Amino acid sequence: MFSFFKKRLRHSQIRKQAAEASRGPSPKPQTPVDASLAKNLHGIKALFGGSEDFVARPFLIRGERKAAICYVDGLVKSGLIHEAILKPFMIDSRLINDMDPFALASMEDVTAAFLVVGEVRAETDLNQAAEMCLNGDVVLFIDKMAEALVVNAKGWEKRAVTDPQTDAVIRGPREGFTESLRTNTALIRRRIKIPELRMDPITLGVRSRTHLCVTYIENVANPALVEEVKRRLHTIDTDAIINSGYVEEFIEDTPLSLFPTIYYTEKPDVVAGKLLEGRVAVITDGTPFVLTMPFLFMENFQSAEDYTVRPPIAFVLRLIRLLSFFISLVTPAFYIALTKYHQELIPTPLLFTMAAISDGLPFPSAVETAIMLAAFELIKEAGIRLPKPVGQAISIVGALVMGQAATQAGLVSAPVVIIVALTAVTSFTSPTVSDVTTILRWFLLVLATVLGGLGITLGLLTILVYLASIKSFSTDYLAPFAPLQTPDILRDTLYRAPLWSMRTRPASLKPFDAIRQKMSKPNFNDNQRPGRGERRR
Amino acid sequence: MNAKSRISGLQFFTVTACFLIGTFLRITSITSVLANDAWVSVFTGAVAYLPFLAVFLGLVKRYPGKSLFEINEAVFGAVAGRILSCVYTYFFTMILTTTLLDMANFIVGFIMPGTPITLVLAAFMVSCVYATRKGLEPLARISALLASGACLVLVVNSLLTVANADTRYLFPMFTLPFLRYVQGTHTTISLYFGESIVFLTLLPMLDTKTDIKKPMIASLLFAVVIAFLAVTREILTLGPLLPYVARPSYETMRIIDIETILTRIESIYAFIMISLTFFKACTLLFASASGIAQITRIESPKPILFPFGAFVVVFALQTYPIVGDFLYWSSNVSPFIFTIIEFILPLLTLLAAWTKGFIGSSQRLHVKKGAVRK
Amino acid sequence: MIIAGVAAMLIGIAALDLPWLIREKKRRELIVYAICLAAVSAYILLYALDVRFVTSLGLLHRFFEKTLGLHYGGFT
Amino acid sequence: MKSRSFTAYLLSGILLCCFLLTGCTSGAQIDQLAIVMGVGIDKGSAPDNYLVTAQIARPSHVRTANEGGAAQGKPYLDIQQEGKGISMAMYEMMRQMSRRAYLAHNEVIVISEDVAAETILPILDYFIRSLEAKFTVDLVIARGTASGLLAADSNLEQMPAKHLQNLLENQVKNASIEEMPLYKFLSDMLSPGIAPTIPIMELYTDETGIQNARVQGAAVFDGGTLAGTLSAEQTRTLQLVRDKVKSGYINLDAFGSYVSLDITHSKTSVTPRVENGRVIAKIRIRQEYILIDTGVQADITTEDAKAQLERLAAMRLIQSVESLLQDTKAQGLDVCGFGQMAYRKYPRQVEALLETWPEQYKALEVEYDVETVITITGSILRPMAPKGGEQ
Repeated sequence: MFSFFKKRLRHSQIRKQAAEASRGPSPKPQTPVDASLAKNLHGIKALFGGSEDFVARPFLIRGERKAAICYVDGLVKSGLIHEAILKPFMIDSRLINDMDPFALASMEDVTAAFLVVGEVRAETDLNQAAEMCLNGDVVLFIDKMAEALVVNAKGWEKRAVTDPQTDAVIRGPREGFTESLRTNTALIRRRIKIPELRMDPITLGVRSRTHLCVTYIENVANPALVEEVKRRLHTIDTDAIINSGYVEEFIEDTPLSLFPTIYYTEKPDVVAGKLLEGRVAVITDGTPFVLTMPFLFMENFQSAEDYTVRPPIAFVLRLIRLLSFFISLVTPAFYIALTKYHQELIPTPLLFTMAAISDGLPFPSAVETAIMLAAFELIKEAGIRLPKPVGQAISIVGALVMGQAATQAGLVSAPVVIIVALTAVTSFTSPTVSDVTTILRWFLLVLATVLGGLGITLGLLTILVYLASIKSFSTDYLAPFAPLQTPDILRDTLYRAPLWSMRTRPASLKPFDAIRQKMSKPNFNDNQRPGRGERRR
Repeated sequence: MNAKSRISGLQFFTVTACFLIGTFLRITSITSVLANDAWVSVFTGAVAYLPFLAVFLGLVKRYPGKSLFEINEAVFGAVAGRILSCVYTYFFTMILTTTLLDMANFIVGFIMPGTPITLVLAAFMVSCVYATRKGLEPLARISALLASGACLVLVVNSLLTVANADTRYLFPMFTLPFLRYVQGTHTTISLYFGESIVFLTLLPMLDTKTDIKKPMIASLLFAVVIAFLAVTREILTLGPLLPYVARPSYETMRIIDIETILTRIESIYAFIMISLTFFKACTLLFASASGIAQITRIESPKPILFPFGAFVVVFALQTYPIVGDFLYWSSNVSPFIFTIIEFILPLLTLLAAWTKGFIGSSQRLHVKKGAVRK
Repeated sequence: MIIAGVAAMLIGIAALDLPWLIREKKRRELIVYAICLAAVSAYILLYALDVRFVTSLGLLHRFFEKTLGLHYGGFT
Repeated sequence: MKSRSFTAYLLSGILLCCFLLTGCTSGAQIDQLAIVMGVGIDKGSAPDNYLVTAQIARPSHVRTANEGGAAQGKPYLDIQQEGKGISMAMYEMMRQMSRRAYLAHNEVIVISEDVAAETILPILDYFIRSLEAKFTVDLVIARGTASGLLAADSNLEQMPAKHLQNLLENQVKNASIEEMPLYKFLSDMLSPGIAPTIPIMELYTDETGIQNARVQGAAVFDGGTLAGTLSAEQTRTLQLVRDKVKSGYINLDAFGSYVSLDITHSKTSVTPRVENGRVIAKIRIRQEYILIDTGVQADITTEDAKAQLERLAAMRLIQSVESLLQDTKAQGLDVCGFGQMAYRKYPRQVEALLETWPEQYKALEVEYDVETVITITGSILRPMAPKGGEQ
C-alpha cells in the first residue's frame, strides 16, 4: 500500500516537469522595420507565408517615391483605404504643385500633411506591424523610411444588435451584445455616460490574441476588487481564448465547484446595473456574453425584469424563482423518502390512490424515479442540441412517450411522472442554476433512498455549508443572508425595495462610494399642505 | 481554521443563539421531573446561572481573545495547563457523544424505527466532519439562517397547537416537593446553560477586540425566551400527560390534527431539530478537535478531524448500547458531572488567575514602593 | 457487521489525508492519527467478538452514582 | 491542501453512498403495507384475551378520484384474531397477512361495552406506546360487539371506520357529544377530580334492513373502568357545563304550543369555592337565542312574552343541569370535573378532599346564575296572521 502512495507522488512530479518543458511558441524576436521597402515587404510576406487574404499593394507617391500598404482583406473597410490613403498619395499629391515626395522625412510629416484618417500610430517593429494587420489595421511602408504607419481601418461583417435569446424580458430593453468588442463597449457606454467608466484593454491567448476589456466605474467599484480581477487575468497564460467561458474558468474562485461564481449575460442594461452596484465586468472579443463578478447566490434569482416591474410583483416573481429552485432540487428525493419511510405524512385518501396504482409496478419507487429523471435529462439535452424545428418535435414526442405510454403500460406510476414533470418545469425558471440542480438532485436522491428524511436533511445541510464556504472575489457567496447584513436583505434579495428607497449600494461588495442616491419617498399629491411641502424642499 | 477567518460580534451572537436553541428545544429531563411547573425551572435556572456567567466573563476579561485551552496554559503553566485542557477536551467529547446518542436514539426510536443506529451516527458524523473541516466561519455564517429557521418553525408549531392548548393545565402551581425544583434548576444550569462554556474555545476566531459581553448575554436571554415558549407550549397541550411522555416536544407535534392534510407532521419538525443538533455537533467537534490540537501542539486541527470523528462514533456506540441507561444517566447523574466541570474548574482557574495577578501586581507595587522610597 | 462496515468506511475516508500528511512530514498529526485509528479498530475488534466492556463514560457514571452517591432519585 | 480536500469530499461522498446502499433500513414500499382504518376490540374467550378486529383498506377496491374504476367487492376487509393482549393478537394477525399492518392512518378504536366494564387501560397503553399509531385517534364504546359495529355498512362513506369517525365529528358540530381522542382521555384520566366520558354507539336496523350505527349517549369512566352511562340528553347538558356548546336549539312549550329557540351564543363559566370543608360551585350561563319556529299564532314579540320565554328557557337549563347532577351524584361520578376545577384553584384545601372525592361530590352544592336573551325573532317582526286575526 505504501509503495502505491510513493508511485503516485513521483508520478505527479513527472507530469509537472513535462508541462514546463513544452512551453508554447515563445514570442518572436524583435525585427526592426528596415529603411528599404523591398526588404520590409519581403519580411512581412514571409511572416504571412503567402496566405491568400493578405494583400501587399505597392504604389508610387506622386508617381515618384515608392511606398506600399499591407492589410488583411475582409478585416478592413476597403472604401476607407481607397479614399483616405491611396487617393491622397497617388492623386491629390499630384495636384499640389510644389509637393516633393522625397521631402517627407518621417511618418509625422505624412500624418500631419497627407493622411485624413483618424486613428494612426507609428510602429517600428515588423512583427508588431504584422499583428496590427491581423487586427484589421492597414500598415503603410514608405521607401527609405525606417518606420511603418499603422492606420485603423477596422470594418468587418458584424452581426446587428439583435434581441438576445437568453433571459428574455417582456418589458425592458431588447438590445443584446454582439460578437464585436467595440459594439459591446459602445452599448455599455450609451447607458453609463460618465468618463469614470473605465475600459482597460488586455490581450490574452498566445495564439488567439483575443482582446479583453475590463470595465468598471472608477469611484464606485472597490479598487482592491479591480486589482484582483486584473491580477487574475494576467495570470492566464494559455494558447487561445475562444469565448468568455474560457476566461470564466481560468479566473473563478472555486474551479471545480458546481455553483457559478461569475455571472454571464447578454443584456447591456443588466451589465450596466451591475457595474453601478460596484461590480466589475469583463468583455471578451468574439462572444456576446459579458462576465460580471463578483457573483452571489441570490443573483441567480434576480432577473432584469424585476427592476422594471412594480415591487410587489417583483417580490412574487423572485419568490417563485427561489421556491422553484428548491422544489426542483428536493422533490424527487422527498417523494422517495415519503413513500419509503414516512408514509404517515401522506394524507389517507392520497395513500389509497398511490397504493392502488403501485400494486402491479415492477420497480420500487426509488429506481422508478431515477429512470424517469434520466429519461427527462436525455430528452432535454436532445431538445436543445438539435436545430429548432427538429428540437420541438423531439421534446413533444419525448413528453408523450414518457407521460402517457409509460403509465398505461404499467412501467411507471403516475405520481412519479408528475413529480418528474414538476422537477423539469421548476428547473428552468432560473437558467444559471438549472445545471446545478441536475447534479445535486441525484446526490439527494441517493441519500433519500438510503436514509429517507434524515438523508435529505444532512444533504441539504452539507450543501448549505459548502455554499457558505465559497467566496466569489472575496465576497461571501451567500452574502446578504449568511453574514447577515440585514439592511441588504430587505433591499434587494427576496423583496426588491422600491427604487427610491435604495440609498446605498450592497454592503457585501464593499463599494468605494456607498451612497447611490439621496432620494426620498416621492409624494406629489399632498401639495395642498404647504407646511409639509416647504420643509421637504 | 486558518488564522484569517474572522467572526464578527453579530455572528458570535447568532452562533451562540443557534447552539443554545438547539440545546433548549430538547428539554426532556425537566418536564419529566417537574410536570406542569417546568417553566419555573427555566427562570430559576437562568438566575442561578448568573454566577457561572460572571466566572465566564471574568475569564474572558482577563484573557481577551484567548481560547479556554490557552487560558489554562497561561494560568497553570504548560504541563498542568495541558492536563486541565485534557479534562476539558474529554468533557467536550462527552457532550458531543451524548448529543449524538440523544439524536440517534430519537431518530431510530421515533422516526425511522429499524434503521441500525450505526448508520445514522456514521452519516451524521461524515457531514459534521465535512462541515467542520470547512472551518468555523461558514458555520458561523449559516448559524443566522438556522436560528431564524428554528424560531419560525417554533412559532408556526405553537400556532398550530394553540387550538388544543388549555390554560387550565398550568394549574395547580407549585404543588411538587421542593427537591424536584432543586433538581430542575440544577439540570437547567448544568445541562443547558452550562454548555455555553464551549464558546470559550471560539474566542480566538473572533475579530480582534470585539467585546463579547453584550452578544453573550443577548443570546442567553434569547435562549431563555425560546425555552420558556417551548416548555409552556408543551405544558399547555399535553397537560397531565407531560411527565409520562419521553419526548414532549415531539409528542406535542403529534396532537396537531387540522383537516386531513396537516396531521402527523411531526417528522418534519424532527428534521428541523436534527439540523440544530448538526450545528451543535459541529461546534462541539470543533471545540474538542482544537483542544486536541492545543494539547499535541499541532497548528490546525483540520487533518485529525476525520479519525477523531470515527473515534467519537464508535465511542458513542460503545458507551450506552441500551437506551434506558442513557436516559437514566442524562437526567439523573450527568447534572453533577457537568456542574463540576462547567463551574468548579473555571472558578479555580479564575481564582488562580486572580492570585497570580495579585502576586504579580503586588511585586509591581513593591517595586514602585521601592522606587518611591529611593 | 454493520458497525464494522461503517467504521471501516470512516477509517477509509480518514486515510485520504495520509499522503498529504506524509509528504509534509507532520510528525504530530500522524501520532494523533495513529492513536485514533488504533482506538477505533480496537473498539471494532472487541465489538465483533462482542466482548462487553465498560467505557470511560460508564466508569464515570458508576463512580458518581455508587461511590459519591451523587444522583437524584430517578423520578422519570 | 486545497485540491487534496476536494478529492477527500468526493471520495467520502461516494463511499458514504455506495456503502449505505447495502444497509438494510426500515423503508417499506407502499404496496407492502396493510393500511388499517379501524380497530375493534372485543372480549376474548379466556380472561385477559382480546379478540381484535382490524379493518384493512383494499386500495384497488376503493373508489378514488383517478379515472380507472374501482374493482368490484367491498373496499375493506375485516380480519379477526384473538390473543393474550393486543400485541399478541396483532402479532398473530400479521402471521396470516401478506403485508405489515400499518396503524398510522387508523381513524377510530372501537371498544366493546363488556371489555370497558373491566378496564381499557391495557388497550390504550398499547396504542400510546406504539410509534405508528395516531395520537389523536378517536375512542368509541360499542354497545354490543365492536366487530359488529365495525361491520355496519354505511350508505354515504365507503368504509365503516370512516363512517363512524365522520358520524362522531358531525355530532360534535351540533354539540351533542364530545369527541374523545386518545391523548385527551388519558390526560383526563390521569388528573384527579374528573371522570372522562367516551361516546357510545349502537347498531340499529333501519327500515331498509341495513345495519346502521348511531351515537347513543356517553360512557363515564372511573380510572379506566366503565362506571356509568349518560343518555343523549345528559351528554348535551354535559357539553353545556363544559362550555363546549357552539350551536344547538331549545324546544319550549309555551303559550299552548311549541316555541323553538336557536342558540346563537353560549358561555358557561364555573367558579368553585371552598366553604367550611365543602366545595360549592357557582355556574354562570349566558345564552342568546333566535326565535326560529313557533306553533303559537299570537304575537309573542311583546316585551313580557319575550321575558316569559327567557324565564322558561332559564328554567329548562337549570332543570337539565340539576337532573345531570342528580344522576351522576347517585353513581358518585364527577363527570363535569368540579373536583379538578376546585383542585386547580385551591390546591391546598382541596387536596385532602380529593382522596374521597366520590363522597364529597355527592355533597356538592351548586348555585346558578343563568341569563338568557332572545335577540331577534328571525327575519319577520310579527307572526303573519290572516286579516281580521284577533291581534
